[in-house]
Amino acid sequence: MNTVNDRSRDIGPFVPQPDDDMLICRCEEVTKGEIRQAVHDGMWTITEIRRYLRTGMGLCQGQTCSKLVKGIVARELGVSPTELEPATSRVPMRPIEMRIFANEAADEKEGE
Amino acid sequence: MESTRIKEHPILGEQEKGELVTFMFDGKEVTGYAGEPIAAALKASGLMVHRYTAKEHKPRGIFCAIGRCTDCVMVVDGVPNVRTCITPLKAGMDVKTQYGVSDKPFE
Amino acid sequence: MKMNAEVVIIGGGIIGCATAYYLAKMGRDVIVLEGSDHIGNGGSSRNGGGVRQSGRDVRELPLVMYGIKNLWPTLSEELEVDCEYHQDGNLRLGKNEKHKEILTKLADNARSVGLDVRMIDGNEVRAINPYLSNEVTCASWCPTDGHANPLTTTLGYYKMARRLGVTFITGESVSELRVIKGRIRKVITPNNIYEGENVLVAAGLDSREILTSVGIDIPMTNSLLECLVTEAQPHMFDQMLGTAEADFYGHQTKHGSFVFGGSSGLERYNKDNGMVSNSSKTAPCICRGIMKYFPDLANAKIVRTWAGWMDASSDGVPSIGKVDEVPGLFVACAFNGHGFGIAPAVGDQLAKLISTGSTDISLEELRYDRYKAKI
Amino acid sequence: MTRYDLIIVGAGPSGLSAAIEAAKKGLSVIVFDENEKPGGQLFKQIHKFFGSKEHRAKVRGFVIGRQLLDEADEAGVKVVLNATVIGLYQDKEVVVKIGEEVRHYKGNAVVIATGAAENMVTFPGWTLPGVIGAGAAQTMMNLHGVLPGKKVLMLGSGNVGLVVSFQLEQCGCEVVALVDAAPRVGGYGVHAAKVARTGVPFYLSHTIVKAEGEEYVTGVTIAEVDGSFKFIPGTEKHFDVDTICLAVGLSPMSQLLKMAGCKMEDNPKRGGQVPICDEHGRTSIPGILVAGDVSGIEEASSAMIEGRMAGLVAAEYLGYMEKEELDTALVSLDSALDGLRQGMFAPKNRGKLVEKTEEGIDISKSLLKNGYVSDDEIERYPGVTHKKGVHPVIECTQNIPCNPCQDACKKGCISIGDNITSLPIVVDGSECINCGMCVANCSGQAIFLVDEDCGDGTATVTLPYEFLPLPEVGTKGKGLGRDGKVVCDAEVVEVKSLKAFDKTNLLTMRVPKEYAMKARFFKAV
Repeated sequence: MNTVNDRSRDIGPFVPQPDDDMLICRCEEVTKGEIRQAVHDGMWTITEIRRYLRTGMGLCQGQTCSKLVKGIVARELGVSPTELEPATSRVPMRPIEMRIFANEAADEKEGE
Repeated sequence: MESTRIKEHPILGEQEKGELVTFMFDGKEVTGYAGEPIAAALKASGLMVHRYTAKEHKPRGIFCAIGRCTDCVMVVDGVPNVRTCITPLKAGMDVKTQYGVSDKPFE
Repeated sequence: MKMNAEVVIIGGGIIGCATAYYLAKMGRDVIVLEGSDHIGNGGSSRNGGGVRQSGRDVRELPLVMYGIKNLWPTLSEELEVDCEYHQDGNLRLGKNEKHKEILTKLADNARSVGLDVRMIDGNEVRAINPYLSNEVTCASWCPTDGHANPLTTTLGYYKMARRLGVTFITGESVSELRVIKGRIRKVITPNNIYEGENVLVAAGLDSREILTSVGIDIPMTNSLLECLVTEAQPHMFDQMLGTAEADFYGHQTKHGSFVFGGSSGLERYNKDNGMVSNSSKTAPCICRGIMKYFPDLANAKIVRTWAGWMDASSDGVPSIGKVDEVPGLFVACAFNGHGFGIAPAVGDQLAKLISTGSTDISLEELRYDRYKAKI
Repeated sequence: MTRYDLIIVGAGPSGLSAAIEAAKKGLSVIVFDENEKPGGQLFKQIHKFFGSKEHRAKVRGFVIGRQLLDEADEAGVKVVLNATVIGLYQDKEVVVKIGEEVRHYKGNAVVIATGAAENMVTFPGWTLPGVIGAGAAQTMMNLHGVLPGKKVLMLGSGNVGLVVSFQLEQCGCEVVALVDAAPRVGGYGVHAAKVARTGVPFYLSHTIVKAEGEEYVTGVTIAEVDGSFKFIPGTEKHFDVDTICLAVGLSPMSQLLKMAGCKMEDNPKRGGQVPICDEHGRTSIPGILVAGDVSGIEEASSAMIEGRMAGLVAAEYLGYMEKEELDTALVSLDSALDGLRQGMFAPKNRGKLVEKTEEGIDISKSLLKNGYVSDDEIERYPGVTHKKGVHPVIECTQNIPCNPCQDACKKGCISIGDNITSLPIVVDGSECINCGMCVANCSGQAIFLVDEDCGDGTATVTLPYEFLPLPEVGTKGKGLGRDGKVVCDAEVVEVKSLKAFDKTNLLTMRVPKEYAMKARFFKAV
């Protein structure tokens, strides 16, 4: 957390690649090229990429693509993927219907 | 279409199944076992495509089979985005291919 | 790394990014320092996306009306990003006489400064939004209100400002400001000392502590607000929604998901484990609130919840403008949870103020030193 | 608020093991699992486990699952299924979706045992229906009794890819190829060998160019890759398949821990985002513990030990046992875990090329490249000896922590010794009675009983056989070599299916005696 990061550092130009149209985020249908371009637009953290492109913001909440996105962003920035903080984990861990989320059981009740 | 159910398994023997029931898939009558995931019943009847995506209209089907990837979602009893791989089949269910988030094919 | 600029902006939220963008467009040399690791990491990325005039205090209305008239309509083109701006009106919903009173008063105030806000009855409400339940008996209706995507808008300002040469440095948490020879000059972080001819403090709640170092105090406190988002749903409506009682607010996004914020009543007392965590009680409460208004959403699945610290001032109105007693210092904070819709106007006007010393819209009523004792 | 001493998230091998230990010490324990069936991945694992007795070796995964459930039940653990934990909030509050409602629970301690999720890899067409995870294949065939496909290409030669390929064949799928971009087989050699000898070709240093099909997979093209994983033009190969199965590794499913505010790190050696924790599962938040894959990818056997550790640590944390007692218990669990972390596949050897066994014997290059030990390499291993009459031929060529074979032979023909990873040897002067227990008990299916010369120009080879239909005595067919290619004619002369063999049938085939050391699988024609 809180590492000084000068967003003007030169990461080189965006160079198109033959597999830029490869789908990475299956839920939101975001391609590798879009992710790479976003890095060149200044989105240097997984959190910013998510917010900018919706990667990992779909129904599965990044269960499938997060590692793939991390790898692409790291390569584009020329850093190790381990240096990139993954997106924050949030409730709910699985999609939950509004009517069920709203329906809080009384405390005394226990599992069968 | 020949069923892809495993009749007898060399290690697991015969699988215990619920009652054989009928349900609707895109208006056609299909059979499956009550309690098994909807996706298993559909797979056994040869279905591959569960939905078409919102942006690119590409086909999707079972991918993780354990409720994580959400690729197998369909419109079930009018509700979109139902993860068919972990939703138990019930007699008379109305299961439809999902286009984007609806059961209406793209124009 | 660049350490000196004409303007140093503290806070890489939408206010900081927008101001940086408009300053850069005017040819100014700018550094933006963001304390967290991400641009737009406070309220800018955690709000409900309202671009709303109705329901606001009259003191900030001229500014937000200016933005909706002059900036929002072309913002997507300007920022080369889809801000998902919709100007399809705002319904502020009520269910009883008490609500009606609150809403009528707000509408009357708004009309006094020239904003078109009308009271409508339950049937008129359902003519605009047929999904609302019969429990809704009245609403204020402001047809020029709307909503947008706070994430792409904030990051769009960042992207364009960066493209115009603004230096952004994240992970630089400002601990202290220093006045040199009677004028603001130094901006100190645990890692570096930056210098600017002008300094704008737009750091949300943290602004209070930063300003303390030069003897300025803006009475602010925090409150943990929470939001949730559903999976994509078939398109239902385009209005921005709120309620007289603030049970919930939100809209359906272009993506199809519904973004709703709401309250449990425990906001002021919620605690944090460093992750800006949700309380276990709030999201269920928001869901119950929403379902009373939109029974059709009962089966919509929540895919994510989140929380954010709000910077609440004692009178519910932000402090924006020049700090006369410290030449070169400017503030923009205490947006009280509704800073997003007003942000383009704030950025635009602050840039003019910093660059030229004057603004199109008077900021006099939003002065940092307006807070007075009650008697 | 409903409160338990210990809330466990995940009823897999680690979660159940933690629950059992804790409940035995007197803690009130509740386990939540989002699945309909408990046991986590154990219920999809139908092969016999490696290890030693204390690791429940030679017992099939799903049977271990049942055993753990029974033990948990006996110990008074409450296991709640179809219970999705949606959040781990501050103050160890666990919110669970059960049926049509959400319930709030607090734990004096919490064990997170949520396991792992599959990694994925991209290639053109990877989103087509028919491209599935290996876990999905296992779920469909072993839990739901439905074939994932008829003709399958497997990507990934780690243990998951190998084991699932074998399982696919067991339920009647044709595995057309096993492909891996790496230059060497990643999983246990014995797992590879049992797949290779059925005729599945291995393509190492190959990966998928594209999945073909408009609506769903109808084919796949693979090609060879160079040292920097770039395709080599002209090496493309096409297969008609309806299914492409991806087995390219696992990542810890640690989101709940991050949500709770545990300190995390990205540790590639442990498979990704993991909580920073000590060797007994204590995270940075007192009373929040972890066990199993969620804190680092390993195997079910080690997950069970980690679970027991976490259960005991929780017991001590909550005052149900003394520190000294805990320390003593942990010493023996540490050593059990250490036992599993030995050999050439030990975590410390991950990514390293091991060229020689602990005994100093060259590792089979063919095994790493093709999935089988070549005929000229096999003779160098100590389990491969020759003598008159029926005798065991142990084709175990890598140091893995596993020793059921030495207990299986009541006549003492097989020895591994104290070092669990040593290669098994055939004891000089021992007498084989052709009981078949070694063949059935070898989790790697690497032991054969061979009579190299029956006196009539033929030899007999007894091999483990876990497929249907089970050939009857008198069935004529072909003997396949270790490479899965036809080497000779063969006839089934005996089929044994004893209860003690636990579903591993022993099939004895008669082959010309020149093929006694070559024929290792039977295929009816």
